Amino acid sequence: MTTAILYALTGIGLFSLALYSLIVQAHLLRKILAINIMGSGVFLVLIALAKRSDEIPDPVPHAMVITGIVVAVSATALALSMMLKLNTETHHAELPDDQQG
Amino acid sequence: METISLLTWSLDGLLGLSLLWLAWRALTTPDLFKAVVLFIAFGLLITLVWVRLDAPDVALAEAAIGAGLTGALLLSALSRLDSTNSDPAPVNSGEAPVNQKPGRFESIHWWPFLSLVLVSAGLGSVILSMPAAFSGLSPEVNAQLTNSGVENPVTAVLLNFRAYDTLLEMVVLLIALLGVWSLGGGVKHKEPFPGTVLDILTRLLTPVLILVSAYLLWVGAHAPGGAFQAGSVLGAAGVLLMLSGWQLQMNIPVLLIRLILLAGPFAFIAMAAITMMIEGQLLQYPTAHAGLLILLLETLATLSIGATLAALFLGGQTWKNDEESL
Amino acid sequence: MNWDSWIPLLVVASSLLPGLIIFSLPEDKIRLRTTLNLAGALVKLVLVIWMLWGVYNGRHFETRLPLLPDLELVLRAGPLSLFFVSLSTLLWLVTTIYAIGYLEGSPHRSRFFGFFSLCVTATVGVALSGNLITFLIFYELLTLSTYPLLVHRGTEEARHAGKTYLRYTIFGGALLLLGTVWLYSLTGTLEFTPRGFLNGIDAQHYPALVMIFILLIGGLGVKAALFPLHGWLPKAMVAPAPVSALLHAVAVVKAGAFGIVRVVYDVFGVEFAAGLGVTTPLAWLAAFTIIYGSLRAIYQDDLKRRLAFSTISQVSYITLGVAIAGPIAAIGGVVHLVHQGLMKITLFFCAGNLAETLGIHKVSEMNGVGRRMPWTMAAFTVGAFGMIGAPPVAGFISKWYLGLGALDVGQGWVLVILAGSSLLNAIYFLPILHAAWFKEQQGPWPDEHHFDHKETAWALLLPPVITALMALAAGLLASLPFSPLEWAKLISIREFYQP
Amino acid sequence: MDVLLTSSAFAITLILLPLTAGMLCFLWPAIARILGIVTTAAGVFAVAGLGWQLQLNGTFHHPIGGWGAPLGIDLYADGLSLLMLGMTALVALAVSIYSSGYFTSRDDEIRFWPIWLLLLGALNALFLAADIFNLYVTLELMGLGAVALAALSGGKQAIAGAMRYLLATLLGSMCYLLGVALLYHSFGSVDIATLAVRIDSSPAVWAALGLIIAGLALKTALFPLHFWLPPAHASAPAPVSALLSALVVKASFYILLRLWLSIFSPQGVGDGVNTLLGLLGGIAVIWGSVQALRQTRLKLLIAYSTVAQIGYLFLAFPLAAASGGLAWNAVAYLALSHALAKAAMFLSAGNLLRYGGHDRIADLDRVAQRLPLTAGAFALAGVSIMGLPPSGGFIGKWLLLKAALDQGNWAIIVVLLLGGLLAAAYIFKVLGNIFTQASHPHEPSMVPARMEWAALLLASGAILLSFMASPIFELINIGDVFITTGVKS
Repeated sequence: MTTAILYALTGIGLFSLALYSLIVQAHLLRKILAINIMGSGVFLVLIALAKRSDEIPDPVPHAMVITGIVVAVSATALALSMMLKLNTETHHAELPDDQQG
Repeated sequence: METISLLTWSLDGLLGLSLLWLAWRALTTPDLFKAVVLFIAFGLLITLVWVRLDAPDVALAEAAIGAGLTGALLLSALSRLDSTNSDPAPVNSGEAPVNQKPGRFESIHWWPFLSLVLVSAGLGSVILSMPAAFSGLSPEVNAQLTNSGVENPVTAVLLNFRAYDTLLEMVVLLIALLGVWSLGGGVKHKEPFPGTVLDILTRLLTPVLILVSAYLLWVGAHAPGGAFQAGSVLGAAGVLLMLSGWQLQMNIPVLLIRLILLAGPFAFIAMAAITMMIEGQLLQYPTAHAGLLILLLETLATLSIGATLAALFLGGQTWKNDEESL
Repeated sequence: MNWDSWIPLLVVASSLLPGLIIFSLPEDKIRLRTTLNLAGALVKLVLVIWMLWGVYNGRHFETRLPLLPDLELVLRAGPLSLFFVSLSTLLWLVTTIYAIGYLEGSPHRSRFFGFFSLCVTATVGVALSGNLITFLIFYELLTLSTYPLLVHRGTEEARHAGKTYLRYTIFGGALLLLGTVWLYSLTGTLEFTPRGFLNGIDAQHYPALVMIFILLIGGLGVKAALFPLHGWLPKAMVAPAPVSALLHAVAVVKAGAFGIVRVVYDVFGVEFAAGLGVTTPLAWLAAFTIIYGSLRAIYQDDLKRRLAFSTISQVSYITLGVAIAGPIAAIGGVVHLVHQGLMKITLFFCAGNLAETLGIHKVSEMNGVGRRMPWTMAAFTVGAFGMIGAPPVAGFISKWYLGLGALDVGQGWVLVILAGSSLLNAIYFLPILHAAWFKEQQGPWPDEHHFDHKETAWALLLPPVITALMALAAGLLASLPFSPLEWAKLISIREFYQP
Repeated sequence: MDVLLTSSAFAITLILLPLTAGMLCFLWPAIARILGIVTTAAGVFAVAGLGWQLQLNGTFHHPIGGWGAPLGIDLYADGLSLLMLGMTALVALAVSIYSSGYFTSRDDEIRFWPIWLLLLGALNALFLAADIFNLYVTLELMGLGAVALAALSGGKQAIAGAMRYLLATLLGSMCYLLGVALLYHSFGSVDIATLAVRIDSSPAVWAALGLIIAGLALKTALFPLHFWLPPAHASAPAPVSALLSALVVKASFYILLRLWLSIFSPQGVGDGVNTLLGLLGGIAVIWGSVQALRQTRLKLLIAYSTVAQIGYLFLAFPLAAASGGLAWNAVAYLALSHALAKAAMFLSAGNLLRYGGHDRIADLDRVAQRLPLTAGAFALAGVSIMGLPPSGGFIGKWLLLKAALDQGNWAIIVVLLLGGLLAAAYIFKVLGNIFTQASHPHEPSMVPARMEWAALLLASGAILLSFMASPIFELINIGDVFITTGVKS
């Protein structure tokens, strides 16, 4: 069980955990949190598997993850402002059909 | 196979488990504020993991953007949420909402839970079955590193080998900002007077932050750092200023703000077009002064990333709709 | 690329282009619209006559346009297609004149005449198509262009009739599509060839071919108003008179019958189809429809609904002629294609005149109408006698050849059907004539319009008289070289005796 | 050398021009309208130029930065991407002309044009990309842009629909990215051509296949994962729902098809998946059409019709293995004619909405007379959606039927015919009301002519497609993308 495999498995764990709560949770802020955690999970898998051999790790996944992080932050910003707009319109922070849930 | 001493193995195990535990707690605590704080802690912890996995560039980016800025965005959004239901149990229909109850087990929806356990087990076994030794593209990167104009392989990949990705990524930032602005007037950011401590702290910190960002930009060529990390530090400086009541957006002319926002993507596209004309290949820097061109691109990118991240933090109250002059 | 290979396309375009232009014309451009209409009809007539003369001298007219990688849009002027093209072109000219008179002053005429020309384009395309996919394309275009004409008045009743019409025709279209693609996947070609192109197929495909035959006939039967699929025709009478005249007497119904003739002769080949054993059940179905249509017609008080049911029964004569699988019966069936068109359009024109000038819609209101509108009723009488099968008018010839053909192949029972249906025709036509000519007019006409000294506008009066004369001529001058009968013989020889 | 006329010049302009124009619109909102139309018009010429070049010297290949495949990113264009680029250019031009009439208030204009042109740039970049991580970035760029536009009208439904759409598209991208990660770490490259050579059927490839297909199916709104599409497309402004239904949904399908053809199917990796996708496609066709039939609002009806038409595209997967290029040609043709027809439908729905103030199907008050061009556009587009001749949809349906009959796959034959009948039912439900009088006539407001002509030209494009089948198939098969037997270098 090298460190790479360990962290990759943690990444998978994060991915599934976040996917579960994305489906289950009703509050939009939690859904956005879940999306971010899911992103971190995927990035963890990407970088962990790059560290399998012991000499310097493969830089390409690192570049990919940096790009991914920037994309994630822009998506989060858009999601948050949309949540706020929905909140001002409907005084709820949940999607209409999740409200009773 | 690196000989796993007990110490490193336990450290990694601890880190991994605490990551999972933090994530689970962040997603299921009834109190939203606690959830956000836990998420920020999660971000910091994952920065540690990146360091552990020899990915310093990513650690820097994660610390600045992943934990820092996203946390700030979440907190500011949380504060602007309609006060009636930002508390844990939204009092809308009286009955206690299902997933808000702290009870641990009866609130789990069994069907998605089981399917996701299966999915993660499957993916886990796939990870285990992957070949142990794997070098990926690092030999090619090292071979071409000399004529990429920079020593730091990650920056080389980001700004030379896969520069096209970075170009599109700058546009992603821009389109996210346009999306946020097109959603229009959010709740006005009512900032009370920040209090003297924060005010003095900001006055001291901002120049330091700008210096750090410039250093990160410069050092990116041969050591971990680069445009994104520098830009996010600059953005953090902007956020700090705005939090401490500086109405930045009021006194900078609108056109200048837009030009700064467009500086990064525009520079990339101009560079692409020029290199296309001269070298016949998109984004093929003449090897002699590739380093210089990359540095130019990076500075402009840092400027626009910083401005965009600060603007994203401001969110709703757009600078654009209180001026109709153009 | 000599000139001959472009004429079929020109014939189709000669009504498509005016139609598209008319669509864009504003309502008040009456003069331009009428000239466009008539010019289109005349140009088409000239081209058709040119083709008739060319084919008579053995010239070959065919347009091939690339459609799919290995399938082409083929327009070919063979004897059978010319037969139907000349009918529809002639009657389109007459109906345009009638429609201009009929729709005087009514709204949305640009839209009406636009779809009217589109519909004729589709009919001519159906007639000239050289393979089954071209036929299918124009067949569906016919459905799409007739629907707006049906709902032209915009009343709730019209929309309802349109809905039923669509339910039948779209369903029929789906059957036809499935049959065509299945056939194509079995044989690899869809070209119409005299005596069919299925002779080379090995035996293990026969059950599939029977299924394909059922699908094709089902698809075509909707428009040919075969028994179970005829429900839409009586309801479609809610459309304005020129629509029900041209469409439900000539274009739509004939496209279905023509399709059945094409499928049996040029796809399966009549001997092959008989060998498959599919023609006899088709004959029974056609016979049943004839009797059923006539029976239903007797009880209809509304004049147009009675004519609609009579159309249902008359069109099945064509199917019967084809299904008897004998050369002489084929002549009877094919020639009835034209005769029934001429006679039925006369009846519908007269019904339109009665409705337009006197507001008569019911048979019971027709007492003494002969005295008030002598010319219209004279044309109606000629048409009615033709329907019954009385000698001088064309209807008699087709029934004569049908009977002769049936005897020739030993299908005696067909004679009983022919005699019975003629009797039923008499039962539902003669009372009308009796009421019109010999009964006294009781009370004022429901909605009388006066046209100074003429009985009605000349544009409404002339068309039925012309078509009545044509029906008479087709009956009396049957042996002339260019008569429908001779042409039908030419077709039948081509189908049966070609070495 | 005449750098201007080479295919790489055309391809690069297709990517960079919309991006720069989007930024310029952001900088000077006053010129946004003209710039938008000029850019999209130039886009059409660029695609034509690219097509001409592709015909001359085969597939277009451009290593960005000169680094070559595994290290750098490549741009690649063959017949399939040319088709998609052409589709995008045509619909983009029509939508731009339409939007110049639709968005009148300055505020809307400032918000619409920059995002739309950046989205157009993302679409062109996506169709030219040959690198699966690059596809992730373009997919994300397109997703965010589409969501921002979907939320443009600002109403309660629009924001909720856009939010659900954003969450769905982000989830889809995450699954796709995980698939990319697995592929990269198994074969050391993210370039499609290199992957096609190195791929073998290890468990990692199966997992990657599952994740990528799940992610992209969610973004293409295939049946069980289509919940987000109807509210998002129905509540968006008309030009936006046109480009969402016609282009954005097709882009993720294009990636799925591209990866399937070049990476997954040559190894016979996905035989079981074939039938699953076909099954889901079949259910989508039936379920989508039935839902469309039940709708009372026009835009929701059209949105559900998109769900159904997407199902048709997936029907070809089980047929493709044995039918060689036939099923894929049918899919390409269906995608093209659906894009034109569906865009025309949404634009005419926008006209009806602008004209009548509502889009309740029952009260479409005698529109045939008062908006003849829009009624004509809707009717022609409906003909193509139903698959009745003469239309592009008919050609696609004919080819699919032929492929299904060749293999005797009766389930798909029944689905195709039933789908056509149901489509006819809901299209004519609308057309029937267009002719008749509404219960209470109301005071209409006029619709600019260019908006009607944009819808009509698109719809007649869908009809003309029926006569241009063989030249288009020649174009599609440049680079033999559909010949799935041999492994291409």
